[in-house]
Amino acid sequence: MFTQTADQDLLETTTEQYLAATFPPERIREFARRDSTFDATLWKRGAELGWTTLLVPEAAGGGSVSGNGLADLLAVAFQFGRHAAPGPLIGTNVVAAALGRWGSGELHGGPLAQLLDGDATAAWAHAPRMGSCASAVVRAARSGDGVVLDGTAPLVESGAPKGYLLVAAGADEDGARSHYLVPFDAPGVRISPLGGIDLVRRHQAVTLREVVVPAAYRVGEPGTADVHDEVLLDLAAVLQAGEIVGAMERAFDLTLRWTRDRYSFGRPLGSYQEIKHRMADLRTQLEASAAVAEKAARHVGEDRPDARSWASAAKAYVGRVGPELVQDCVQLHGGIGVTFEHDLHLYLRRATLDAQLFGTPAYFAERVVRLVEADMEEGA
Amino acid sequence: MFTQTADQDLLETTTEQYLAATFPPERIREFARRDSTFDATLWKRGAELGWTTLLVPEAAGGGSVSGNGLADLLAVAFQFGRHAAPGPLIGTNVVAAALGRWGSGELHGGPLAQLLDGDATAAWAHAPRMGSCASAVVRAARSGDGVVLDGTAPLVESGAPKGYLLVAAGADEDGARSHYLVPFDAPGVRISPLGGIDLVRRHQAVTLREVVVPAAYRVGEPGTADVHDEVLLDLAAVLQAGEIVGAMERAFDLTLRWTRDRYSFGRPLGSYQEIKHRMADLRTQLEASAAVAEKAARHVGEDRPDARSWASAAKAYVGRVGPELVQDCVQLHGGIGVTFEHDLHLYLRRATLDAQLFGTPAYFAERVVRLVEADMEEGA
Amino acid sequence: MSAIAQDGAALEDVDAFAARARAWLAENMPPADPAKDTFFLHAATHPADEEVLARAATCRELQRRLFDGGFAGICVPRQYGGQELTPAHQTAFNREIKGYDYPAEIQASTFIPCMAVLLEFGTEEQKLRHIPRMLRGEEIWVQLLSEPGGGSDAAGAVTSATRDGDRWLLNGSKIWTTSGWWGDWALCLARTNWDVEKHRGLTVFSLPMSAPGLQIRQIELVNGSKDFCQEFLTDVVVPDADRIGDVDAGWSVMTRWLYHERTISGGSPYVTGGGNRPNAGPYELAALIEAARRLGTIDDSTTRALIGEAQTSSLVLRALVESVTHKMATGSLPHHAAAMPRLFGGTANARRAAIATELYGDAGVVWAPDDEIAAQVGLGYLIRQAACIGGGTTEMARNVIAERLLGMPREHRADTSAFRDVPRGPRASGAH
Amino acid sequence: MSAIAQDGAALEDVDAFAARARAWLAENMPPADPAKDTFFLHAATHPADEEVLARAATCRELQRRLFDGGFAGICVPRQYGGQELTPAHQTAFNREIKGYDYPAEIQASTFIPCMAVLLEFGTEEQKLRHIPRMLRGEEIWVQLLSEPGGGSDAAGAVTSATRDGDRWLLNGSKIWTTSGWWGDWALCLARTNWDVEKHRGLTVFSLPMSAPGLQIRQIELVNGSKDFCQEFLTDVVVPDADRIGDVDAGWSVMTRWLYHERTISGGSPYVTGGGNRPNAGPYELAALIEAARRLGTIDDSTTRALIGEAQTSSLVLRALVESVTHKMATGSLPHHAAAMPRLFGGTANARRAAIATELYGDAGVVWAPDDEIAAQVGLGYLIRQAACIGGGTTEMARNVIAERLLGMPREHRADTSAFRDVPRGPRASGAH
Repeated sequence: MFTQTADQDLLETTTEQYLAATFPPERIREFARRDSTFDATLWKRGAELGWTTLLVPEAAGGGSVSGNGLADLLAVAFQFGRHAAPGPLIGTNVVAAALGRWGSGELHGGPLAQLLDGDATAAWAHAPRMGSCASAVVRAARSGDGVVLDGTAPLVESGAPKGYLLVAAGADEDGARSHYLVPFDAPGVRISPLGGIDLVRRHQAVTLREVVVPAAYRVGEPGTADVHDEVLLDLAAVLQAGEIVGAMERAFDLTLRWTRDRYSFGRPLGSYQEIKHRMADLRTQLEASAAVAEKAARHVGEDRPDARSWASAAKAYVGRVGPELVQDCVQLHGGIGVTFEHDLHLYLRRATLDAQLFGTPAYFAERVVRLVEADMEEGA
Repeated sequence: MFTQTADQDLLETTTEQYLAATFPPERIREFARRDSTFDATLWKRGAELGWTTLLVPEAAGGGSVSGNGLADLLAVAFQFGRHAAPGPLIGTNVVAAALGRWGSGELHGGPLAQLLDGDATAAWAHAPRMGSCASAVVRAARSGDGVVLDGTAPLVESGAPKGYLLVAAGADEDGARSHYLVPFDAPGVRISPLGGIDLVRRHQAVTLREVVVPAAYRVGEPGTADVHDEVLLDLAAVLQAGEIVGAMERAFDLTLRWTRDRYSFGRPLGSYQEIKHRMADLRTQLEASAAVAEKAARHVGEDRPDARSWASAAKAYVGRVGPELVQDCVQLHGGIGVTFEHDLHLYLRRATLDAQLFGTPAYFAERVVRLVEADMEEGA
Repeated sequence: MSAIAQDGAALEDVDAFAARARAWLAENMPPADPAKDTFFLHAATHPADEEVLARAATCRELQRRLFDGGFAGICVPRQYGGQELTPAHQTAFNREIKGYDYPAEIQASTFIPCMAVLLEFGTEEQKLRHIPRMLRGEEIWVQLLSEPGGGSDAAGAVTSATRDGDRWLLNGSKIWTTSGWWGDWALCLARTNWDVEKHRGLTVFSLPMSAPGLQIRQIELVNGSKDFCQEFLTDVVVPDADRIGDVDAGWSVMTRWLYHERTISGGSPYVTGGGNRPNAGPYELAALIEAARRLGTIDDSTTRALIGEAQTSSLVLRALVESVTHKMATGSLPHHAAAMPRLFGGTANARRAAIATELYGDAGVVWAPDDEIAAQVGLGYLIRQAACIGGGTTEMARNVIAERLLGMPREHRADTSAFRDVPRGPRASGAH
Repeated sequence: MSAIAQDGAALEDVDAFAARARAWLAENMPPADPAKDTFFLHAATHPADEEVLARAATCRELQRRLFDGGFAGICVPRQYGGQELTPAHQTAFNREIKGYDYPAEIQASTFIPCMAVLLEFGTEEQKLRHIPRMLRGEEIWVQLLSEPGGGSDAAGAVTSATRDGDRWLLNGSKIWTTSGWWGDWALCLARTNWDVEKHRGLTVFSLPMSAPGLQIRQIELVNGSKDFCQEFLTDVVVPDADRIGDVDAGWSVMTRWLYHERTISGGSPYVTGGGNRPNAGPYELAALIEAARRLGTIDDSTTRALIGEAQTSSLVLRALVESVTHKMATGSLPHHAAAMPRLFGGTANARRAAIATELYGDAGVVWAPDDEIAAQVGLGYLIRQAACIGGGTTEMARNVIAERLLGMPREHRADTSAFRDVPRGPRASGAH
């Protein structure tokens, strides 16, 4: 769907081949019955394909294939969406990006290297919301050489047994917060699994009780967490949009084939004009979604001044039309489309999950307006 | 469109015949070029048909044909919508209802009698809004036997030269307000005409500068204006819904005929399935709009406990789908549908005006929620 | 108010009947639990098979109580175990039974369409054999109608019935059979002639769901529901005595079958209750408002607009159903007008699921294991199109409105030749 | 970077050309007024006829300046008054001219499609006669293409051309002619053969808009605009020498005509500028935000959602146009893909008008006489479907996407017999 360099095409193709072979739909349904969907070997192989390094500067051990690592990763996310694949792709990459940009040397040598190698995964505790209910609330206090963290992160992604959580914490609720990296196996970290809509991408609630992390596990200068969360949110929004576009593409493709193969009253379903026009609408939405996701990946990946508007528009638009497109595909399939054994719901689940986590489409539409207002202030 | 008694059918038929003869579309377009669209003779004749008495108790000189005057008037409003007819139908009836219910004997004998006879018309200054900008703001102060009014009503309907304004005014802005009836020809009343979307239903801004009205021109007990405005708003909402349904019905009808008569690529437009399905959607919206308007008229007209929810739902729904239905009719007509000489825009203008005045559809959706919340409070 | 029955005996006055029913119900029937919502598609924590069977047993028992009390089959002739009263009596009874538990889940498909079809097309022997058992709760009937390749085209059935002496051999597959796995008997549509236009080669049969060669598979839906079944018929033997209606005249049976099926929304004299409004779960207005309060978004105008939209459209649907029902009854709208509430209801229900998902945000896609209402929002969203598919798609409703109500030109049909030659596409034979 | 012209002379280097253009423009062309929006449909206070004529005169004069400066017809052969340079030169010039006023309003239809069609299909004599005048701003050309009964079906033209010796008599009516009342010449599609399939009986002619028998009527649109015209042709005489292309071969001309018309969104070597983004009036994001502030609703989340939607969809449209243009240029999408941005743009623009109306509330339907922006909101809403109609309806775009891009089955056509026998419906002859 995207205009890419030959190297990006290669990355996408190898990812596609690996996911198609590893996670055919029957496998996804089978995974769904398991308690844990993380497979260390499979993830490690993904890391070898390049899934974890793209947002990390070369100096920190990463590297992109085109100079714009986010644009590279967009193709990987797209394929994750097309296969509704398990694996903490977005969280791990977002946290790796944070560590690569703002992490200490100690973090680069330890956790970041593990993330890049596929030996560990990471989750990001940020969960922006429209309402007055905060998401993660964590307090930080100094204690000798380390920092003591107390609080909860009620909705974070599950991953490898060896994992890290990037969480913002402040001395008091309104004060400037800093990012800390918390190993999930640190004493005082309590995890409880959550239910959810996606069959294979799982989530959990995390409680921190007097969890001590070394001072070097602060990520970025003190008080920068809120600003950095916004930067990371741009990355997450683009990657989610990429996954959703993948889910849309696969659902659309299945449906186009269905309209050819399925006959109704002696005619192919696709010969009915109403069906044709709906497919035309869906195709246009798919193209528009791919276009804005790609544009956002370009602008955010290149740190352009209007990058945040593009990232927000991408999530606002793709997050809104993506699940609706898949629902229309379900409708066009009729009864079979709401059965567990048909594949469509795999893509509906993924598109819906991505649309709602890390800020809803409505949240990003609001963010677009805030950005315009800020521009007007500056202009005035 | 409505299920009616024989008397209601008769009222509707005579109204229909009169409007069709008096206000054919060409006449509406001709009226549009005039400064004033009010014709005293024509309005007087309407009053004789029964347009002005239906919301007024018999004791006050009014009378309904079915026992539910609002349901009777719904049919008249429907025909006004079908003909995009001029004339201050809604304002006059709402103010007559207020005078009939809460007005003094002096008001009954004078202004109300004039309204019922068609010798005068009336406007209602209420204009509820979602935002923080108030509409009419008027201060009232006692002065001897009378009351002095100062302030503005920035958006009220135009009508007969002999006319009245029903406006809420209080001693201070937040205080309990009372309704007053202000003759447009009272000294200190200044009127400036406004532009607008409807060709024949006109509006004006009103400024009151030390306007003195007799104490008997207060309508209702002191401090009842806000409660009464809500009651009147139910009436206005139902009547606007009725007009919009009329505009929808006419636009739909024109379009259904168009899909029969118009050929495209050798086939009638109406043989294309996409067109058929859109017409099916529009027909369903039309039926649903008529149904909820009728139900609201029944419940409000009979003062049932859930009347306000029905009135609000009617305006919220019909106000939202009405103009969109007409726009879809425009689309189905193609270029001809956006020309001044085609009739469609007459109905688009009327539907849009009604949808936005006296509270937008969004305002009424919000009102629906407030009513549910109030029920929950009571239940708790 | 009194009337004379066909046999000349005076019928019980409706008011007296109602009073008698009122007293009997208070004595004999348990109260309804409005929160119980076992059989509805939007339930997230779907009942286990045992729970379904337990409920079925309760239904059988409640039906038996009605029978014993003299309130089963109110409009069914006495010789088949009914009361031989009028629709007015049934309507009165349905009014009285509000607030009581009753065998709601077996009204369809046992009484409509199955019993109704038997009454119209069954032989005397068939009626005497089955209808009393139905009324006593001993036979639950299901519909073997839809087929995997069939979609909206009921007349395109390819399940075949081949004559073999005085019996028939049925082969093929049926799908979307509600209660298929716990029903006792079925009506089944099959093709008996492939050399005529599709409507003219169909025949209706009745058969026990335990018939040899009939294999039943529960279908899991995306929300975990396993109510629907698919059946595979391999040389299933049906005696000719169990045929319903004439050979190749199945479509005239089907016309009534489909008519009776549609009366589930009102108007059938054979249905008890119809009644206790099911709890809409997370979509109840109060539930939406409480959720918004919990999420801290109740003062947000976008959230309020969503809630207002949900409530508005549920009120409009109510008004539309009432108005269209009334207009059809008085003849000011043809019966095809029923497609309008179907279309409106389907899209409104689908939209309602989207509204809840938007309102819940991330709380509607990930939830604590014990947060059943959030799970209902999430799974309800996944299954939402069922509201626009089941019982005839919204697309078919639009066709009906356009062609039958508005008189717009009919779609070009490519299936008017001998059914054998009708194109059925590359995937017509497979399950999907 | 240099190239060799067809006649062997070295072409000016593009960079050098751009530098020369830059200097010349600074010297000779007036700056653009971005607020000026004279010719766009959403303007509420539509220009009076005199204003339109004044602007047309300015366009003629600016075009003449370009011609005199050696910058008109950059890709047009020298013998017809052009510069005979490459599309790269035109592109460079279009880059340089940004920020200047230029004769934007006569690029279409004078240069595309009219001049482009003449270049491809005109006789040498026709080209020598008209193209230099076009380039000097002396001949403004319009398109006599659509017909009152025609809708989306360009090939269904019923305006007839009947041979009469070495001249033709044209009879019929054309509609939706932009600038019809102030243009000088026109291309006109007419039917010359009624006994063949519709595409095979058409011929293209050229004629002066002042021709006897050609009656022009301005059409008033709902927002007061009178840009479009309808023409009535009664025995209009056209010499055979003014025919463009072969008799009955009009559809091959039309294919290119329609192609060139579409290049208005980019890709034509014959268009100058293409350029200064018109002010979107009340739909500018800043204007929407200011309106919400004025109305006291800027903190209301519903209002903010509307504004966010408007901005989001304008960004998405931009991304879509860029992406599809690029994919078509590189061949990864066929040229039919252009129907996608057309569809998205049409619906997005219509929705934008609805958003503004919702945001303004009562202030968007009634306004103070001097409140031009509110009037634009109101009248813009009335005319909003023009965005989904003009330049090919969104319905046609959906057909193209489904049939051409997705390869879905083509619609059944009832117009494949001799055109004389094609059903045209009861109202085909009237204007409407």
